Formats: sequence, structure tokens, C-alpha cells
Amino acid sequence: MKKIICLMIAVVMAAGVLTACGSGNSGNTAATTADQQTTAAANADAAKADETGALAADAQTEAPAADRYTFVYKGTNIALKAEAAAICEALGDAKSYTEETSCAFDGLDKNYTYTSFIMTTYPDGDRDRVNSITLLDDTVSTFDGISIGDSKDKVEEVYGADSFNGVNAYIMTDGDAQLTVIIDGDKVSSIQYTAVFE
Amino acid sequence: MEQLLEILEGLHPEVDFELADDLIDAKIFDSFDIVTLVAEINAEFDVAIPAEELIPENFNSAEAIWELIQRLDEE
Amino acid sequence: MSFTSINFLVFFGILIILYYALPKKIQWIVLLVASYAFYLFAGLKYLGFILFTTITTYLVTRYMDGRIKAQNEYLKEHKAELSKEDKKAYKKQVKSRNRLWFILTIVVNFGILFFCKACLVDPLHSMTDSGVISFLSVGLPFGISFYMFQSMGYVIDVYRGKAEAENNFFKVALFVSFFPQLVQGPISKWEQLKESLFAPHPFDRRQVAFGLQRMLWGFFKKLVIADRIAVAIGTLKGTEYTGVSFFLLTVFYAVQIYGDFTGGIDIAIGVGETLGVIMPENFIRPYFSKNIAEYWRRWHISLNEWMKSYIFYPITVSGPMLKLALKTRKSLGKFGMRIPVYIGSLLTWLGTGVWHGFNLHFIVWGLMNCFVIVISEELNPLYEKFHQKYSWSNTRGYNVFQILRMFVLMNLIRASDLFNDVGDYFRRMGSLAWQFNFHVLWDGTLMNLGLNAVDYVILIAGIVLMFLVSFFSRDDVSFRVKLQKIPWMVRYLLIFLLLLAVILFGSYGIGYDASNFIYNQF
Amino acid sequence: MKKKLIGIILITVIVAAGLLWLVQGLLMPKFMSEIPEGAMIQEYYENAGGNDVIFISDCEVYENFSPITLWEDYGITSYIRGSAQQLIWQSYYLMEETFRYETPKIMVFNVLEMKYDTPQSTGASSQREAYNRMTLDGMKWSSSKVSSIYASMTQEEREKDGIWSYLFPILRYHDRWSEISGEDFRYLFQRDKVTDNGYLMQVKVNPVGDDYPVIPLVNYQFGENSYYYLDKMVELCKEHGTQLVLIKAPTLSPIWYDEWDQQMVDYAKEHDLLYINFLDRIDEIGIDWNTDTYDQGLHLNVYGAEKLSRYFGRILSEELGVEDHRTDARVVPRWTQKCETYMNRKETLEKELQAVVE
Repeated sequence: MKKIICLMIAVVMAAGVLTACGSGNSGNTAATTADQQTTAAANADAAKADETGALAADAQTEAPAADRYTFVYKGTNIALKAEAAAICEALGDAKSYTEETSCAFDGLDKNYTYTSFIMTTYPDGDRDRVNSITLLDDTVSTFDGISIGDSKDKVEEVYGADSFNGVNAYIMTDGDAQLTVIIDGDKVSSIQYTAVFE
Repeated sequence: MEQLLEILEGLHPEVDFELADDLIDAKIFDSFDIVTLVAEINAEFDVAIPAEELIPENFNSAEAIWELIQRLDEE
Repeated sequence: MSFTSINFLVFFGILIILYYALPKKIQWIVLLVASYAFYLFAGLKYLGFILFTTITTYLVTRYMDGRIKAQNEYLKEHKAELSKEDKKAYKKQVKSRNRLWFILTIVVNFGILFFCKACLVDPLHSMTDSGVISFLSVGLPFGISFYMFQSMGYVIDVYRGKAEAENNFFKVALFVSFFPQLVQGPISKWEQLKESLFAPHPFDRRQVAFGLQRMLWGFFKKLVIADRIAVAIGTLKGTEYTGVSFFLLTVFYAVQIYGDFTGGIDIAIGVGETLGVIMPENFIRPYFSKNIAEYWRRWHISLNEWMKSYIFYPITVSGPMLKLALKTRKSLGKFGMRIPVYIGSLLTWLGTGVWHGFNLHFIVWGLMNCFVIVISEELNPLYEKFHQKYSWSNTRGYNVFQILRMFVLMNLIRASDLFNDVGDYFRRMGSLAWQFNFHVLWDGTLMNLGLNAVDYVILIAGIVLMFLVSFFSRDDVSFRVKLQKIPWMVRYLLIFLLLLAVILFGSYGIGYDASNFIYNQF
Repeated sequence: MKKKLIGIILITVIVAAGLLWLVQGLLMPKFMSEIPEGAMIQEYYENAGGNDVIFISDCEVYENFSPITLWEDYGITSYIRGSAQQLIWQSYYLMEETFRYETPKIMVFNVLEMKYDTPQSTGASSQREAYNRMTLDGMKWSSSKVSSIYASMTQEEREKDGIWSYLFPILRYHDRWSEISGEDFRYLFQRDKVTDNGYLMQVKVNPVGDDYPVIPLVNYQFGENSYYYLDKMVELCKEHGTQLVLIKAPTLSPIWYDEWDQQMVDYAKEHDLLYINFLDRIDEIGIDWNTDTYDQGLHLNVYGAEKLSRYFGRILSEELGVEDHRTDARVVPRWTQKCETYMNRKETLEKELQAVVE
């Protein structure tokens, strides 16, 4: 019974997310400044929290300052394991959207592809949380200023030789999150943020 | 013995010490009372009661306390 | 191995069968083997600690006892020729020789305990550079607080001539390591425990049944109540909970620690009872106390008895203290006689605080207890006058008021051990004075603590049950004895229902972070 | 007197244990109307024996191949031992267990499982544990089951009740008491069949939409543990004279990287195995992503599964020589029955879907 309820809530939430991401307020967000955007995100979050009642406590604790493991896109902080709903709303329309059911129960993994990055989410009870962020082009960069196409030397300067895996990647982790910078040849070929479990 | 009874009455005027034989078991004396009593006895009789003698059997009645004082004085 | 793990139940089941199937003569050896098996479950690395204490305890008690016996022999033989002074001098000589080894043993063992408390509990608080002795960040050796106090109590008793030293090393080893009390006590005295610990125990159905019933009740308190409410306490420790929420926290914590600690002790004593070993009671319905001093005579009794016999009394009746008392009496009168009491209390409570953990907040906790007890002790004459003057103050209603007052006051004091940051604790205490956010009781905050309506129903039912059992045991007759009087069918049914309640409503297994017994950390 | 006492105690214990056993049965999830994936493993035992082909893996087999189609078109007897999020060591032990019941000619294993080297995937650990449960709880007790449990347990499980919660599932499901429903009573002693010889039917259609993002990996090398169990499978099948066939189902997500594919091609060559990547043959099979998937290309629906089964059935019978049993009188009645069930199920599900759409 509980599972059904969970599933229904998940569906409702998913619908909410879709409309939030799909309803064309992208022009609106593009015009506003970064600060206003985050406020809007926070408000949206709060509004959602009020709706469900149960999320109030969480909304308060989840306003993390950006750090190495947070991807900042046009003033929106995308932190791993953060609730996805508000972020989606702030980001606006995704270029493409796919979802993946798990083999059995437990809701959907969702993939949002934007022009310069992909965000994936995983279900956590009746919410979606950010699972990974993959950067796609050199118009975006990490908190420390690394973009695709940067030289290996620059990456090593920023992240240190210690984080090199010996083959093709610099991997930084803080236990909850991991930042991976993949090197192909002498250039950065991929940058990924992934949530770490356990 | 007279002297001892005086000290005891000073501590708990409401108790009849000639009859009472369960001062510890009935929780009339707590550890604070016992320690105060030891200090008084030391002052009055010049008998030092060591910590290991601070057991219920030695303090349940005025008589027991008196016996303890005498025994320690002997040794 | 936690009491609430299946592994423990299996271990215990095998033990019971072996214990009663093997010859009665070797029962205590079975217990010794079991205790060491239990200990090794916690890890091989701790073995050295307990062995060291066992060996030093054995050696020093043997040595001191030998001296005392020789002395008594000598005094008996030369009874006629020795004067009173000679005897005294001889005794003194023996005692001073014993004292050297006695003090050495005590200092080294407590030194280890102190070091462990100060350095091993949390590597972050380590006084030494963590890089240098990183291998030590192993956590506290299992049960060290409990077996250390138990064995040192024995050493002191032998030194004082109050207990005879045991010849058999393995019996001492069993006394130190006896497994039910390793987890969270009670701390037994040698003289209390030795008889039932080493005696042969034929299978006594009633005793075994009582032991098992007591264990089951312990599991109920621990699994159904304490572990369930633990989530909410974790949440309420968050910084935003002040005022009424903080008050709520203190009440929740009172429920948790009661369920956890008394439940754990019920299991320990129940295990002992099933094996025929009688351990001292550690609680006598503490929440029915009328003041803090009484509460501490009824809560964690074995520790407080220990502290009283081995710290409070020796300090307060020591030579220097008595001299001090004489001096202060001259200048301060009656009040002066109490000076040793205050100093003794202070040091005892400091010791109790440090025993719980080498942290500022535990010390603050100890001092607050001390402060309240001393104050109430000093005001005692006033109370008595008050009670004499106003007869209504002796009614049942007033007793209930006193009990509630003690409960609230003790809750507030106790909450200090929840906060590592003492400042945070006092800030919240302060918030009680000005923040009357009673709305948290009905605005849904309660539903956001990690407990849902079902959890609350279970908790309330469980608490009511605990209360009733306590209430009906107030004549000091065990509840199990009362149960014995009802028809066996009903009794069996009740016990089965309790078992079912533990299985169904217990917070254990996947999905539950079974919080360890709180007192395990000490 | 004493005897009477022992009698009373004995009866009490037996009655109490019996009651607890009933309560446990009640508390176990039944996986009938919800999450039928949880009920699949235990269905095998009534169908064990006489299967020439056994599929072992996760949803990549139990959603994509239909044994009934294999029978109807080629007379192949087959069974799918699938479960949700099955991990490679679980597959290995299921394989080991299967050989206790029968020795099939062909053992089919889907290689996507190679990607999980250790007991983890994304998401919280409780979720992983729940998936393990669906594979493990349904197995009958045997050394295979015990080994599989030990290989699968999460750290949290090891620290908590460990194997005991598998021996006494009440320890795991005790807090389901608040969810008990009529279903738990109805299926206390018997269960319905949720699959057709291991195939879990889906009739919905949900066409493929946007492309799935391909996120580059740091390391494409499959883990040592995965290879360890794959090696063991090869060995096990060799021992029993069974041919092991490696496949990759033709589904679009999770992504099957070229680098992974190459490793499987190499492995198959090295061990002289047949490896078929159906992703390369989508057109040949005739899969239409507009009609043949129920969840945008993650799994096939029944129409896609039937197409894939026809395609694979041809390989099985023509290339691998799996016998046609359609003339075998000992087998036919049973399979006719199965076909009927399958048709009824398909019809019912289609009707239900129609009703929802309208």
C-alpha cells in the first residue's frame, strides 16, 4: 500500500517537475540576475515545502554555499544530492529529457540535457535528488575554473598531482561527492560531478 | 554515650535515637549525615573512623555507633 | 556483540545449554570461557587491556592478603607480649608496605582508564598528535569503565581487609570479565557477587523463567521505546530547536535514557539470573524520586555506591579533612563541620563526570548535579519546618508535585550531556526563560522529528506500560512475582504478546540505525 | 509431575513458534499485485526440469525474451531465471542451483551485469538491499543460496542481523505490520503465477523519445570480481556439458559502451563462446522503437519481446541445434496449457490497457 502511495506521489512530483521545467519561464529567468534566480529557486522550494508540509525542515538545511563539488550555472548552485525540483525550475527548459525506470520499483532516474551540461537525478522517497552533472562544452567551467579543452598542466595546477589516477583522470572526492576530470591526450575531455553513496 | 546521643540529636532532632535501630536502612541518615557525624565524633572523642568502617551495620543505631567508637579506641 | 543482536541470542542460547548440561563443578569455567568469547567478539586488540587489569588485580590482592594474614597470625601468636602501641605500630608497618603496591596498582590502572577516556574515545579530541599514535584511535577498549571499577573496588576491599583475596587466578579473571556486566554494568562488589558467581547452579525452572522474562522486558524497553525515540532526539539536537522544543528534547531524552539504560541492565541482570548469578540492582524506579539526591540513590546505584564508598567517604573522613573540619568549626560554627562534605561531593561529582567522558560537558553535568544536591541538602531544615507547618504539603498531591519537579529538574540537568558544546546547552537553557513557543506542540513540528503518528502511538503505549509496571512494583515486590499469581494460560499469553511486541514494534534491522546502548560508550 | 511440566513447556514453545511462523508468513511481502519482480525467483521450482534453454540475468532477459514464443515457433523448451537488478554473483549461484534441478543444453547470460563489480549501484543502500532480497528470498535453501547471500550482503546487513534475517525473514520485515492488507492473507499459503516461464509481460507502448545521454567513463575495464564470476560460469557450464551463450539485449539504456562490447567480444573469442550483441541487429530483428517498447527503449514490451524471441529462436534451433519438442507427447500438454495462460494474460492486459486509455 505504502509503495503505491509512494509511487503516486513520485508520479505527481514528476509531473510537477516536468511542468516546472517545461513551462516556458526560461526567457524570464534569462533576464533576471543571478541573485534573483537563486531567491526564486529558494522561494519555489519553500512553496513546495509548504505544499507537502513535511519538507520544511529540509528546505532550511539545504542552502549550501557553492564549493568545489557544486556546479554553478548562471548563478544557480547545483549541488549533488540536492533536491532537484527547485534547480530544474531555476534552470528552465531542458533541451532533452529522458527518464529511466529501475528494474522493479522505486521510481525514476531522470536525465536533463541542457545546452552545455547534463544533469541526472535519482529518486529518494518522494523527491528527486541530483545524482550527477556532466559538462558538455567549454562555455561552462568548474568552481575552480576548469573547462573542457583546458590543458592537463592547468588541471594539475588547480587540483594537484595527488588527485591524478595515474592513467587518464583527476578525481577529487569529499566522501559525499566526487569530481572527475577526464584527460584525453593532453586536454580535458570530460568533467563530471557524481554523488557518492556510502 | 550521652555525648554521642547529643551529637545525634543535633543532626536529627526529630528521631528518638535510643529506640531507632534502622537509621541507615530507613534512610534517616544519608551519606552527608554520616560524614558530618564522623567529623563530630572525631572532634568530641578524638577517634578517627576510617572509610572502610562506614558501612550500614556500624551506623544503624546509636548503640552500634557507640560500639564502633569503643572498638576503634581500643585498637 | 550487542545484547540486541541475533548473534548474542544465539551465543546465549548455546551458553545456557552448555551451562546446564555440563557438570555443575565446571559451570563457572563455562562462564569464563563464554565471557572471553564475548569479549573477543569486540576485537582482539582489546584483550591486552583486560588481561593487564586482571593480572595486576590478582597479583596485588594476593600480595596484600598474604601480608594481612601473616599480620593477624603474628598478632594472635604474640597476643600476650605485645602492648597496644606495639600492635598499632606493627599494623601500621604492614599497611604501609601494602600501601605501596596498592597505590601503584590503582594509579596504573586508573591511569590507563584515564588515558583511554582522554585519548581514545574520539581521535579529534586526542591530546596527543593523532599522526604519531594513530594506531590508538581504536575507540575505547570494550567495557573498560565497568570492569575497571569493578576490579579496583575489589583491590580496595582487600587492602582495607574487607574482602579476602581469591587464590584462583581464573576466578578473579571471571569476576573481572563476567560478560553481562561488561556492556553497561552493573558494577558488582566482590563480596556480593562471588558466592553466586562460582557456586554450582542446578537448573531452577523458576529462576530461568524469571531471568528470561526480565531479559524480554529489557528488550522491550530498549528496542521498542529507546531506539524508536532516538531519531527524534537526533533531530531535536539541531540548532533551531529552542524554548519549548528544547524542553521537549529533555523529556524525550529522559524516556530514551531510561529505556536504554534500565532496559540494558534488565537484560544484563536477566542474563545473570538465568545463569543463577545474582547481580545488584542498578535502579529502583528512579523517576519516582522526590528530589535529586534521592534520584541519585535510585539511579545507576552501583556506580554511585562505588563512588560513595571509594571516593566520597575516604576523602571526607581523611585526616586532613577532619582537621580542616575542626578548624572551620571554630570560625564558622556548625556550618564549618560541613566543609569536608562539600569538598568531598565536589570531587566525587567531578569523578563521576569524568567517568562518563573526558569532556567539558560531562564535568559541567557533574557539577550541576553536585550543586543542586548540596543546596537541597542545606535547605533541608527549612523543608522540614515547611512540612511541619503546612499539613497539605504531606498529601499525596504534593508528593506528585515533588516527583514532577524532580523529573523536570533532572531532565534539564541531564540534557547537558547531549551537547558537546557547553555554550550551546546554556544558550538553550536560557531560551526556556523567554521563548514560549508552545505552538510547536500542535503545529506539526512533532511530525517532522523523524517519528510518524504510528511511532507516537507505539511510544505512548510503551511508556504507559513502563509506567504501570513501575507503579505496580512500588511495594518493592517484583512484577514477575505478581504475574506468577495469575492463571498460567493468561500469563503465557501476556509473555507471548510482549515477545510479539518486541519483534514487531522493535526498532532493529535494516532501515533502523540501531543506536548502541548509550551507556556502552562510558 | 515433572513430565507434565516438560509437556506444558514443550507445547507452549511449539505453539509460540507456530504462531510466530504464521506472523512471519503474513509479514513477508507477497509481490502479487505490486512489484511482481519479487515473486519471480520462487516460481522456477514448479517449472524445473525439461528446459533445454535457461536464461539467467536481470530485466534485460525477463522483459525481453518470451519462452512461449520460443515454444510456439520452434518447439524450444526454456525458462528465464530473472530478477530485478540481479548481480553477477547472484546469477552465478542461480546457475549453480539450476544444475541441481536440470541440465539444459544452452545457458544464456546477459552481460550488462558485468558493469557491477561490487554490491552497489546508484541510490541509497537500502534500495540495493531490497533488490538483493527479491533475488535471494525466493530461492530454496541450499549451499548456493547461502553463498549467494554472503556474496550479496551490504555492509549494513553484515553489521546488523547478517544471515539471521534471511533465516528468519521476520527480522527483516517486522515493521511491515502497518502495511498488512487483504493480499497478505490471501497469499499466505499459495501464490499466483506472475510470469510465463519467467517472462514478465508488459503490453504498454511508450515510444523512444530523446536520445539517452552518453556520459564518458574514466575506466571502461570491467572489474576483477565480475570477471571472476564470469570465469566461474564458463567453468560451471563446461563441467555440465552445457553451452554458455553471452548476449546483450537490444535496449538503449543503460548505455552499452563500445569499449565494453569489445571486452566481451574478446572474452568470447578467448573462451570459444558465442556472444551476440542484439544492439547491432535491431533492424534485422525488426524492432520498431515506436511500438515495441513500454518505457522508451529501456525494455521491450510483449510485441518487441516476441520479435526478439523469434529472431533468437531461429539462432537457437538452426545454429545451436536446440531440439523441437512440438511432437513430444510428454511435453506438449504442459506447454499447450502454458500457451493458453499466456494468451489469456495478453488478452486481459491489453483489455485493461484499452480501458485505461479510453
